[in-house]
Amino acid sequence: MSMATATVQPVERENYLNKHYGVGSWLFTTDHKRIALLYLLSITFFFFIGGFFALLIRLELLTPAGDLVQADTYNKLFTQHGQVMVFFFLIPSIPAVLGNFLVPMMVGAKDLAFPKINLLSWYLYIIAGIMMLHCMLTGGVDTGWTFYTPFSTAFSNTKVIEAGLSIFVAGFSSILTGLNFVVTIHRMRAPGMTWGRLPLFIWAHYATSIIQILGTPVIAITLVLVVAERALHLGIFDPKLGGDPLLFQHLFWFYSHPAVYIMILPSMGVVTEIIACFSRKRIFGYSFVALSSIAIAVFGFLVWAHHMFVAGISVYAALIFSILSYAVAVPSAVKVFNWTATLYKGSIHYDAPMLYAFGFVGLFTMGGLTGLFLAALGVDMHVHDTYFVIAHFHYIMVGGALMGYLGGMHFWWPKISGKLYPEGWARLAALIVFLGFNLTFFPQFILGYLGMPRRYYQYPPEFQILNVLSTAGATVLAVGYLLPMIYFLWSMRYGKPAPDNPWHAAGLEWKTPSPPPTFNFEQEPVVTWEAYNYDEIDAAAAPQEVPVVG
Amino acid sequence: MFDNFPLWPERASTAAGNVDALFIFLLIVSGLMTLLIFISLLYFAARYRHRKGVPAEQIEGSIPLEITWSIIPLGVFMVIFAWGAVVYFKSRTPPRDSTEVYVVAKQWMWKLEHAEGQREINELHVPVGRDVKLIMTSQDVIHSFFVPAFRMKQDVVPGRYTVAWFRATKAGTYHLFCTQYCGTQHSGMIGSIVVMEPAQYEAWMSGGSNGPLSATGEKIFAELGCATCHRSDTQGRGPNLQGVFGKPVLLEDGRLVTADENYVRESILDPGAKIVKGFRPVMPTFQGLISDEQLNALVAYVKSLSGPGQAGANTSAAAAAPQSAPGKGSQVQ
Amino acid sequence: MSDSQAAVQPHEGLHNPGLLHHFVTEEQQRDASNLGMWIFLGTEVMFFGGLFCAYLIYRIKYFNDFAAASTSIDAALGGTNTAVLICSSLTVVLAIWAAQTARRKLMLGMLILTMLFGLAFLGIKGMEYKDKFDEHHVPGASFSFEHKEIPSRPGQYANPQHAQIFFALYFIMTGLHALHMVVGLGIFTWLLVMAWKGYFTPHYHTPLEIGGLYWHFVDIIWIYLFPLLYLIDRHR
Amino acid sequence: MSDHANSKSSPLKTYFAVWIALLFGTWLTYRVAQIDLARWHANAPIALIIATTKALLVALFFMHLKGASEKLLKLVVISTIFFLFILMALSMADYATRLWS
Repeated sequence: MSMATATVQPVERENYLNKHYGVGSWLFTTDHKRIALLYLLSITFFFFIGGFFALLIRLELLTPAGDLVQADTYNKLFTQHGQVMVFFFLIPSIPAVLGNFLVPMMVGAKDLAFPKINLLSWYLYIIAGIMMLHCMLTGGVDTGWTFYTPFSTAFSNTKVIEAGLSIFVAGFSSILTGLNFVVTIHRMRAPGMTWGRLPLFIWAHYATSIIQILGTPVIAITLVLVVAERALHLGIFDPKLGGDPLLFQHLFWFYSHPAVYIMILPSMGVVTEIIACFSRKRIFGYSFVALSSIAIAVFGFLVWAHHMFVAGISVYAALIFSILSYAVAVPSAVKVFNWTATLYKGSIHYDAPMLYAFGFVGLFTMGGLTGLFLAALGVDMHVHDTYFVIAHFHYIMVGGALMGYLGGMHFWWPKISGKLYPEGWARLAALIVFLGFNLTFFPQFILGYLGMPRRYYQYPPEFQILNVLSTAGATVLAVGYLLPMIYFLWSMRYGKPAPDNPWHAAGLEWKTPSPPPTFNFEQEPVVTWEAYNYDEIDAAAAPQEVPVVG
Repeated sequence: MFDNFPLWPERASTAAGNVDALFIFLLIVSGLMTLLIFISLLYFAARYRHRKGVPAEQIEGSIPLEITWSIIPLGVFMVIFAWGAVVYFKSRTPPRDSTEVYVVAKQWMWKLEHAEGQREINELHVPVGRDVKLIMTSQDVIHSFFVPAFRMKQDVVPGRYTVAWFRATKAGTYHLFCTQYCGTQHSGMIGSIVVMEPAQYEAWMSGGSNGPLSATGEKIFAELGCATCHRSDTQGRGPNLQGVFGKPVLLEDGRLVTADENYVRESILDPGAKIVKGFRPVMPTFQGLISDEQLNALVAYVKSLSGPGQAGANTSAAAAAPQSAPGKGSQVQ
Repeated sequence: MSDSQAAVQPHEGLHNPGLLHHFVTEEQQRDASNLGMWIFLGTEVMFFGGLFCAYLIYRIKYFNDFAAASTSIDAALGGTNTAVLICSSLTVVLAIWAAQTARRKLMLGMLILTMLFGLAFLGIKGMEYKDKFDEHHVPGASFSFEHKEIPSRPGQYANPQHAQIFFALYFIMTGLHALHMVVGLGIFTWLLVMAWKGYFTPHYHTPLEIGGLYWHFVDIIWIYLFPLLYLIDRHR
Repeated sequence: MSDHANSKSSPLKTYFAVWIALLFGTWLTYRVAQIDLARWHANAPIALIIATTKALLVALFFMHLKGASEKLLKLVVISTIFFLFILMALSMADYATRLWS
């Protein structure tokens, strides 16, 4: 895949990219694929803002003293790093980009059920994003992304209201995306596309959408209450006025714990597709993988107060939430086992998407297992709100969700752009991300058990060596994230044109041209095969090697 | 050699060993699990790498396997849960005869007051081998009292008391961190716990006290005129407070609540919330009229009315000889 | 919409102006819209649900203060408003029935009547708010709830702070509900215009049904708000 | 569910009956609230039972949930209520047990 000679432009087929030109054709499009690209641009923008904050945070922590930025600035940096990464990157990342692009194609539809609402959801995201940017540029907010009361409502003197409203609006963007997916998956499936034949990517997005639909409104109303409380001093969350600050935490985590599954479930869907394709196999235990997605979504709603074990909740409530937290670990474990078992007796290729998928399984395993530590009441007392927690959720949300996102971007890039990316560079980038990630975040587990609290701007000197390691890792990680950005852009201009199905993958999306036409399919597809029929595909593709049986 | 590069936190309380034991168990379990996954991943990846002419063998799945790898982890998880719950329960239940320290957190400082009356800021002196109960509240936002060497953490919430306890096992100076983000100087809201040998501790205690907290409380009790209603006989307009602390109280609406620190606190700040059976809601609120420190002293005083073992009177500090103990032995009920 | 409308592909069967390009059949489109609305109502339930949860916790915690605060609201106004909303729900179903049976005049009349009921509701709500405003029961700097007796405890006054929490929840809950009413009126204005233009036929009136679902849902929220906010400890 | 109303005979009777029932329910709520049932803690439960009945009437007849031939819509409603219940029940699990110690 080297020596791209992009001089000869063959006559291109009409596709979603070249059908219309001009800014208007993008800003007023209702084509799910174009909206996916709009999202891709916007979330990449926010990813780099959030990443820039992360780098500043890591640089500040290079030394124990607070010397690079002011304490208030540091507090704003980690607050807005969290808000941007959670609400403006991770939550929309896979659903709004890959999901938007692929869900209609995978179920065999021309578009999502409500194309205008899809566009509206992007505009809401942009409005929220502009509010957030405005908030940052005019002073920022320093409450931590968790907005804990009464600090946020009565003590912080930063732009809490603006940040809260921004996330409120972003929440509705997320709700509308989820709503669109559920209706599409229920109502728009092509003939023959039964529930049992759906790609597991779709099952994962279905589960994600349930959380988006039922969880997001709760944080929306919670933020309304915070904003109202801050503006009018109502007393709902303020102990000075008779309120209970822990009620805020309950309402906040009712959404924000399941929100972690909004980030990780789609990633699991992506990885499932990739593993099946590059080991040329049906997924081991299809129905268990599918149902475990739903189980994660449902159980995910039952565990929120494990963020509050030392917050002053009752001991009995803590027991209930601890045991329920272990319930949600089971379906996650089932997924990991099924992915591993899928490799067994496969025919494994090591293309870049597969490397990301391997990385995902490894990092997610570690992230998930350290979750067991946090759900154990006795250990949580010690590691709660320390760097152990930071490391744990970055293993899930960066090691897991982001790895899956990058894997998916590589896997479907030929379909999205119609071009092939440079494979060698992609494998290198996957390796760099994996190594950089572990170097950044593994030391933080140790830091956490040693007792270094999170959100600390300066720290005792004995924590320095581990912090230096972590910062070093962060710079490596930054290179790893910049590389794909560069070669994806490069490939759009110079990459080789992609064939319709470069991976010989199963799935309806690969039966469309690359890039697909505006309405995806020339004729409404009729599905007569099971999901992941790689045996049939390989048998059909290689008649000279293997005698065709049927 | 590794003075500046520790890999394991110091262990200086009775709870530390319990937490570490569970942590090590978890490390072993998750280490084995990680190894299992990683080795299978790498082995399968190498063994079943793509070779021309060797197609993948299709396997649909296996229900027995799925059940096995759901049930076994669930079993292991339940062991972890139960173990964790036991450790948690132990460190949430202060022993009966603990020495008490009242903690008031504010942006960005820890104010600590021993039941014997010693006041400290950002520093807490405690003896080795004695149970210390922390009764904590915050004046502003939520803070969190974290001593890594004790493996102990509890959020400090405004408007109520939260409680934690520890028993130090090793003399030394240990970090005290605030772990709930609380504003600009969150990372500056640190202090130290100085654990001393009992003899040294007695020496330290003998200096600079304003008398026991309960005595301060008694003074405030008198100044605020509480005693006119809360008399030590049954004729008062308010309930007799002798021996009330730690006992169940029957309320007007039929509920039965335990008279703990939070109950006393609420009864002073919001007297109408829980009316004791047989009394009328006539007490005015003291919200905004007394500081958190005065409130602590009142709580300590009410506690001292329930006899020794509840207040700090059992510590043989020289300065802490109770000046008066009204109504001693006149415990009704 | 510009590019996709230009590309509407003809489908065999009925040519309905309401059928969008990406649906195969009208049934599919109608089912999709219907499901979409129900799911949206699900999000609305959770949206109000957070408030109901906060309400529940504080009502149990500060029951007496809540009772005192609730008693200060005019329950007759709240009851009247409940009746008004129920009547508007009836006119909505009648409008849909009229569309199904091609009774154009009845449909228009019922739509107008629905909106009038909606406006009446908001008017009564406004009177109620004005009372509260005059009595300084609006949370904030000028809030005052001194010396208000607790209904079940003669002689004991409610804690003004706790009453303020009640009024905060009261204003947020009824305010958000009123906001939904305003949005509903907007939707019905649009439906009225469409109906006026003859857009709805016995065969196609999905927007009417979808709008109706929303209206009924707002009614249901009120059905719960009424006893919860207006009728705490009203006896004696 | 696509043809819930079209094929049926006139549903007007149902609509008006439901309307009357809803108005009656409102009146009943108002009246019962004025009766002292505090001894049995019955005022709030009765009010909520009436409200739920009214909500069900609206959902089943006005919103045609009853006529929906597909179970999906019912599933949407039930699962929403389930998660709402989870929110309240598990929050209350904390508040109700905080005083035990």
